[in-house]
Amino acid sequence: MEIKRTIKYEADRVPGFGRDVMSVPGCEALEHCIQCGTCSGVCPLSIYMDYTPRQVMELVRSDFKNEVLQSHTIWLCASCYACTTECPRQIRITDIMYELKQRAIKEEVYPKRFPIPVLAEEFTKMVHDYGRISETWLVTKMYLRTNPMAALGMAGLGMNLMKTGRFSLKQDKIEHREELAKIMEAVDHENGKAKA
Amino acid sequence: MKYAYFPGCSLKGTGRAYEESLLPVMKHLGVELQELDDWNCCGATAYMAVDEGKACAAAARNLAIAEKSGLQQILAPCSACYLVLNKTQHYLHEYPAMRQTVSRALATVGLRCDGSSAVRHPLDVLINDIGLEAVKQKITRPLKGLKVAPYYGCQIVRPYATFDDQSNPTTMDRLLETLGATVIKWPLKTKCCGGSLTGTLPEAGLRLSYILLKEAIKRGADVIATVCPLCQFNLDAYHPKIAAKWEPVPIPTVYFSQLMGLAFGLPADQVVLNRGMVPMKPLAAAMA
Amino acid sequence: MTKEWTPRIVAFFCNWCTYTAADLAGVSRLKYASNVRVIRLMCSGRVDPQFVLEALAKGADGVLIGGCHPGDCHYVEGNYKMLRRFELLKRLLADMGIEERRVRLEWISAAEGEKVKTVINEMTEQIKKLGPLGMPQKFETWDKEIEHLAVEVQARDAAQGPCPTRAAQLKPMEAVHA
Amino acid sequence: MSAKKEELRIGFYVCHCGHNIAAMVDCAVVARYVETLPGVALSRDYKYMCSDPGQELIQQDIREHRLNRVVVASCSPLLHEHTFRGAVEAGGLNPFYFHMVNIREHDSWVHTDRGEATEKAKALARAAIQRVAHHKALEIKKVEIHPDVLVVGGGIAGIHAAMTLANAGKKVYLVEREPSIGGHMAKFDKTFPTLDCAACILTPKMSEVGSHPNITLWTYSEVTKVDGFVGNYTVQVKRKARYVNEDLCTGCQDCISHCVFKEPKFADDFNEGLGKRKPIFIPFPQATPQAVLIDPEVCLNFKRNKNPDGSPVVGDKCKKTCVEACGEKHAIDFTQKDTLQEVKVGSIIVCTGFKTYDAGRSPAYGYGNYKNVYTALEVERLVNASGPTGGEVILREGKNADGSPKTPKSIGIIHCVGSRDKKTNLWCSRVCCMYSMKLAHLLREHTGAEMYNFYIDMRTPGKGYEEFYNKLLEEGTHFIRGRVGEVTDWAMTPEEEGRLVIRVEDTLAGVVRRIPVDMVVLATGLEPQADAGEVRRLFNMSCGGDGWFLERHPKLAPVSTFTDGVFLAGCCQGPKDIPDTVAQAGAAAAEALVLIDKGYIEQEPNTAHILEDECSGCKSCIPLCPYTAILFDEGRKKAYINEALCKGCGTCVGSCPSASIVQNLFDDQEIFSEIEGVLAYD
Amino acid sequence: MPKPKVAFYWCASCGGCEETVVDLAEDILGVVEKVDIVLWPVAMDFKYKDVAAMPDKSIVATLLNGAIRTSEQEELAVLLRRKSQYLIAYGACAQLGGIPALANQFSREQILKFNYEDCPALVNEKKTRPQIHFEEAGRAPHLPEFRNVVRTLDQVVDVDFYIPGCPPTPKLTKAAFDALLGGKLPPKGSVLAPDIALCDECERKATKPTNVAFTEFKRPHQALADPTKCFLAQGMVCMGPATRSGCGAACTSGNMPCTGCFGPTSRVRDQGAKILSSLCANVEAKDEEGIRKTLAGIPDPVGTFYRYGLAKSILRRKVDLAMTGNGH
Repeated sequence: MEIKRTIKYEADRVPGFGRDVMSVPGCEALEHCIQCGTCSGVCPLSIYMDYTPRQVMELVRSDFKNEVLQSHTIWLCASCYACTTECPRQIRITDIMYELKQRAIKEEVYPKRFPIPVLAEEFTKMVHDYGRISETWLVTKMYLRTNPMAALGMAGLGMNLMKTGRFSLKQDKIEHREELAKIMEAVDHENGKAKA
Repeated sequence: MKYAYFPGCSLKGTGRAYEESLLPVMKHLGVELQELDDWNCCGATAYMAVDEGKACAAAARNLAIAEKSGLQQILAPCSACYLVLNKTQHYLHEYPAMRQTVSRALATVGLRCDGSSAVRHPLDVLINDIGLEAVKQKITRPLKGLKVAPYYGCQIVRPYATFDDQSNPTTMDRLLETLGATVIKWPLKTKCCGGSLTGTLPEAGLRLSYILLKEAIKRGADVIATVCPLCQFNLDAYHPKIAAKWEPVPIPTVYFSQLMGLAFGLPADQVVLNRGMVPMKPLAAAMA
Repeated sequence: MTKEWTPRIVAFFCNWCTYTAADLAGVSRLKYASNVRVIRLMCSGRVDPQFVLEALAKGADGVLIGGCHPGDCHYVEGNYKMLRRFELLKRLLADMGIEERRVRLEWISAAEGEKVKTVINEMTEQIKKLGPLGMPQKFETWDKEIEHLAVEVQARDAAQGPCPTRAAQLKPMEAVHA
Repeated sequence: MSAKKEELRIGFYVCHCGHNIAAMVDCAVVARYVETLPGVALSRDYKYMCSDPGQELIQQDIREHRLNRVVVASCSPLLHEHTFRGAVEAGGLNPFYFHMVNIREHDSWVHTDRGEATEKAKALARAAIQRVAHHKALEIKKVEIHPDVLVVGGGIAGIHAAMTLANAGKKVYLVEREPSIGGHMAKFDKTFPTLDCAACILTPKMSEVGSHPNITLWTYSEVTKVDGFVGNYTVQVKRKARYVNEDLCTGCQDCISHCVFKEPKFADDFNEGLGKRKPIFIPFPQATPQAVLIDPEVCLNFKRNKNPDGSPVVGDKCKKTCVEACGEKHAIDFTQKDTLQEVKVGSIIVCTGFKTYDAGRSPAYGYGNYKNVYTALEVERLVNASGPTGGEVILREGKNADGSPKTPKSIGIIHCVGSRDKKTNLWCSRVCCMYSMKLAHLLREHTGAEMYNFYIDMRTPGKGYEEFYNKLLEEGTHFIRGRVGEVTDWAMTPEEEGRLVIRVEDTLAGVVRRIPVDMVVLATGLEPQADAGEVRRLFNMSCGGDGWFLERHPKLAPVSTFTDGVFLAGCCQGPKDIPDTVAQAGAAAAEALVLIDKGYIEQEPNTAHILEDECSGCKSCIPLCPYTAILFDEGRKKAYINEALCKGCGTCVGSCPSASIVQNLFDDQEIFSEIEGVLAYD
Repeated sequence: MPKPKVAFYWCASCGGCEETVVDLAEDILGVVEKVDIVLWPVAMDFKYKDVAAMPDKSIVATLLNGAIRTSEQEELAVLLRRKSQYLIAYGACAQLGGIPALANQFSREQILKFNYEDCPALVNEKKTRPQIHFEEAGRAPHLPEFRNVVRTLDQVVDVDFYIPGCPPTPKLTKAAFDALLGGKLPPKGSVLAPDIALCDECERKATKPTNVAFTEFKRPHQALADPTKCFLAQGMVCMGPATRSGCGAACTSGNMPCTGCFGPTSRVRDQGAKILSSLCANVEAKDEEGIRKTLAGIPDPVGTFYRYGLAKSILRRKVDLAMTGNGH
């Protein structure tokens, strides 16, 4: 039997983290959380999570930044918004999850070789480069970065897609890619992240 | 009636059956759709997870293009596009800081988005603009005897849509009843299909699709009708894997627009049942 | 002035709803900007447009009128009467060059302590953006062009005896009245 | 004008209110500042002005320093204006030579910068000093109080208030909308935490009301109009036609058994629709008055169309077996019409109660969709021995193995349905935790089922309440801390097949659970009555943002309203349990007794009057008065105000185009100087 | 015994007030008999220096009409104040600012630009504006300066009495002379007219019902007014209820609503605010939309309610107007 100490010291907290998250648009209502568990109760994926959504809410509010950003929970959120709709305190839990994902990516603390953040990154990159998504290429890239062997398991699916005429290797692009790039750059600039 | 049309990436890719069936149906109903000029990806759920500001700006570029076109209404059939474009509208209205960032970013390329256009879903347009009476008039082959499980998925009614009830939407039910189909009552019509998790985390994602398919069969449905390219993909494409993991749950999933095409008696190449991986036998039987 | 300028707002609150709501805000220890001075009236219907003008002329940068919600007036419909006056008063003020946002009519029920706070803070912010109205200073500036009159008169007075301007009194007058 | 004005000698007092004011306002600075203002003879700061020594100080100063005006800067005038006016009067000055400055609620309690708060106090004080110079000596008006009382609503609150007053020898009109008094309490089976039978404790009180010589009981009636003011209300009551003469009906119910409908066929409201009744019926066995009534919507003797006055058309199709059964009593009268009655009362007690939250508004819990989802009120009737099933808990849907109607083996009770939710009602309904436990106990007693209670927080703050919780824990009731996500009927496992599944996070265990049950009970919260808005207007009361009637002060005047002579009791003011309701009803009755026994009420002399010589007779003011207190003297061609009718709103004053109307205490001069005063800071 | 000296002077005015003096008709003879007119530029030839040479307070009363707009008017006001025992603001312009004070809605620059550049009826190719210094042929006369603000007389010098009206009535004028000569003057600062609103003497008063509720406002040119019925009862803005009486209800007798030239009663600080309060409170609509619709019938509240009283109103002048310095 392996035993593990689970005590939390004040030093484990990152004071201000909770307030900081709550200051982001869409995340304000978190301060009203009464820990009722409705979010977990309606979440279709809560059964796989290391912390239930309710626990994530409390960890955020109590400034346990590391626990939250390293949790699987935020990557398991499928953005179905069931929690947001049902929350009796109208906390936009889905949007808080988005915010936590962003922070985890920025701080590079998400679980390595975990396909979800990789997919998100590749997706974003593809939007930057081409303005549109080619699902085939996106999935291929994700598998190459996370688990190349699993890609082989997808071969059957690829065949079926081809049979039904839904498989395409063409990368769709928009005409004014430079326009989109400029907008993105401007957003960075606005947010004080101008390219060095 | 004329709308700006935002197809989104999926409707040009794996979800092409949605566009291929929706466009003829809308045309048949006298609705003119004008595809947005040089639209870009809405950002979907993935972009929001990386950078909210950029996600909004990317989506807002589409809104700005629509505003420039002079068309006040944007038709967004894909659930993710519909949600993201709507969410962007909300953010622009509710958060002045976001509005400022986005409008300054758009201004660098001479675009302007004042959030004046309305993002609409085809179900909303069919029920509220066109009306079921007009739909009824076009029916030549009522879907008598076809038992359909209406599946709305998550993102079209939650959290921004106002055209239907968030917990118990009924617009598609009413549409299907108008088409002559028997609508199956089931409690899963807004449950998650697994979304992108079917690809990234099959254990969790596929299980959700499996539950949906199994329950639809259990309740006696012949076919599942959906409004979202990702839902359709998840419920259609993974049958071999689901069968291997749990049990075979053979039931086809089609877009509501395909059922409309059938009922309108449109030619096969405008109903594109051939795009489905699960055999469409029940449909054929019902039609016979 | 060493301190940062803060707007002066005069508020006319009805006794039954808004004044009570402001009391509630106090009892609830809500915090709001300290630049509002509340004058209690029995009903928003008592608010004479002269009060609003007088407050502005005497140095208020904004005027807030608080009454019961429509249909809730303790005196049946006093608040409607204020609403009607307010509609035209706003236009009149606009024509006189006073920004619409300086004068505000709000329905705040006795239970809405929170709204007192929000409205006052919001209004304070809005008026901060508009800057001072400063009517007393304006009057002074306007009358600068006739300041010399007083000086001239004074100079002549020194030479020839007093000539009253507005402020001074004429002695023989009183004899006549008596 | 020319009369020599008495020299102004104002006394100013700034109160520390312990630390309440002094912590944020530098009282000494304020006092020193005011001392410099013209007309101020004396300026002091003092720890507690409202204390006896504080009041004594004012009186002494008036005498010793010949003060002729007094200003006190302390708390809200709504709280202590009366106190200080009393002190001023005791000092030998007219009480209206006084003005009060609110530097607590409007200053020290709401600001955070001591410098700014002190500046504000100075400005407000200066305004009062300038204002009080214009004050005039006024006389207090006395209004006589009519000794009769109207009690609106015949639930436990109304019953108790009416009984208290009647026992004190006062005449009471008790008006109830339903055909019987009793309210929600009459529907309950047992009451928590003592588990005494609701009917056993309520029925005796109901019949006492029915027979009390001092109580005029009007059931099936509604108040339609209220005119007048404290001491002198004229109330119009609509008495709906029951088609049975209450005075002649003995309650024998022969008519019911002889009705042409052999079996009860129509949904029975008292049993929450779980039972059936006939067109002629008595709401429930213990109903008071013991008189039947006829539902014209379903009675065969009425046609489905309406007369122009809205009353149903009497037909002649039915055999009228009821009339036959009634025999010589002749109690049944198909020609009865709604009537309007008018009564004069001096005070009114409003006890209009609550309604329960409509569970259909929370679709996730499946009420209306799944038959075996019940509301708590339905379960009260279901477990009641005189209920539709005779106290047997049988489900709406399903069969036992032996083919008999299904009895539940496991039951889930969901707390807080519609409560503590921003999308529905944010408040805690206060009684649901306790009644949910009561129902858990009763259901277990009746069925032996496994009981699950799903709660967010257990709230048991009452005498014997926590002990009751303990008892339930001992009984083996499962308490799961978690707000239920959904109630559904799709099965994941064999034991879930054919049952209702509750999906919930067990937040204390930290896991998500699926719990199959046979019956779900929704502990719906309490809401203001649907027509609370109209009722509020009728009695000129206020509502809080949540819709409950607003008390005059949450602590110190919990049963008074902002309208003198109108009092509140029971759940119409906010959710509460039976003991609190009864206590409040007693308090409201006592408040009414105070008015009646004193015989008169003193009225603020803030009325308006027209300056005779100055009025041009333009009539602009006349339509503005909501009390028609302004009249036109055709002889002198001028308007005049009947001060007995004037309530002092000042609307006519603010509107008089030639400023020829003056309001006591709120004269133009007084307000102009207040404006100048608050703005004259540097 | 020498006859008491009396002076008449005019500033920014139309001349109507002077007409009233003439309109005293035969009564003027009575007046002239009793007084010695020492200054009356409109009728008699006196020079500034004649007045300046008089000893202080040697004039018993000066009736000054017109608002004060120029430096010259200011100077005369000061001079006459000095020379007179009683300075009487004569007529609406001197008392309230009058019609000229409507110009307080515009800046000096706006006024000069319009009148010397933009006015369509103007020929002024060089866009020459009035000058205060001007040199030609070795002469450099000082000309009056056009001020930024129109003022009432009492905003410039101390005033003893006011005779209201546009123009004042001969009756009030004569009564004032009688009081003056008979030594029966009211307290200083009084308006020499009844302190009661116009309705008191308006014949239409009886026709006003006690339940007027306005659903629309009509302007005089938009409807044919019933010659006997109260204008307000006909939905026409009449300033009568907010205006001092004493004119004998001249306008309403002539089938025109009162426009307020007599100014407010003594208890009112702002005539416009008061009539606004009264009219609006009696609008029938309760919803903002309905209220707005009804009040749309008063398109220019400033021009309507302050037709004569803008300079004397609480705000005096449009508040955001620029002030320009001396020299045009």
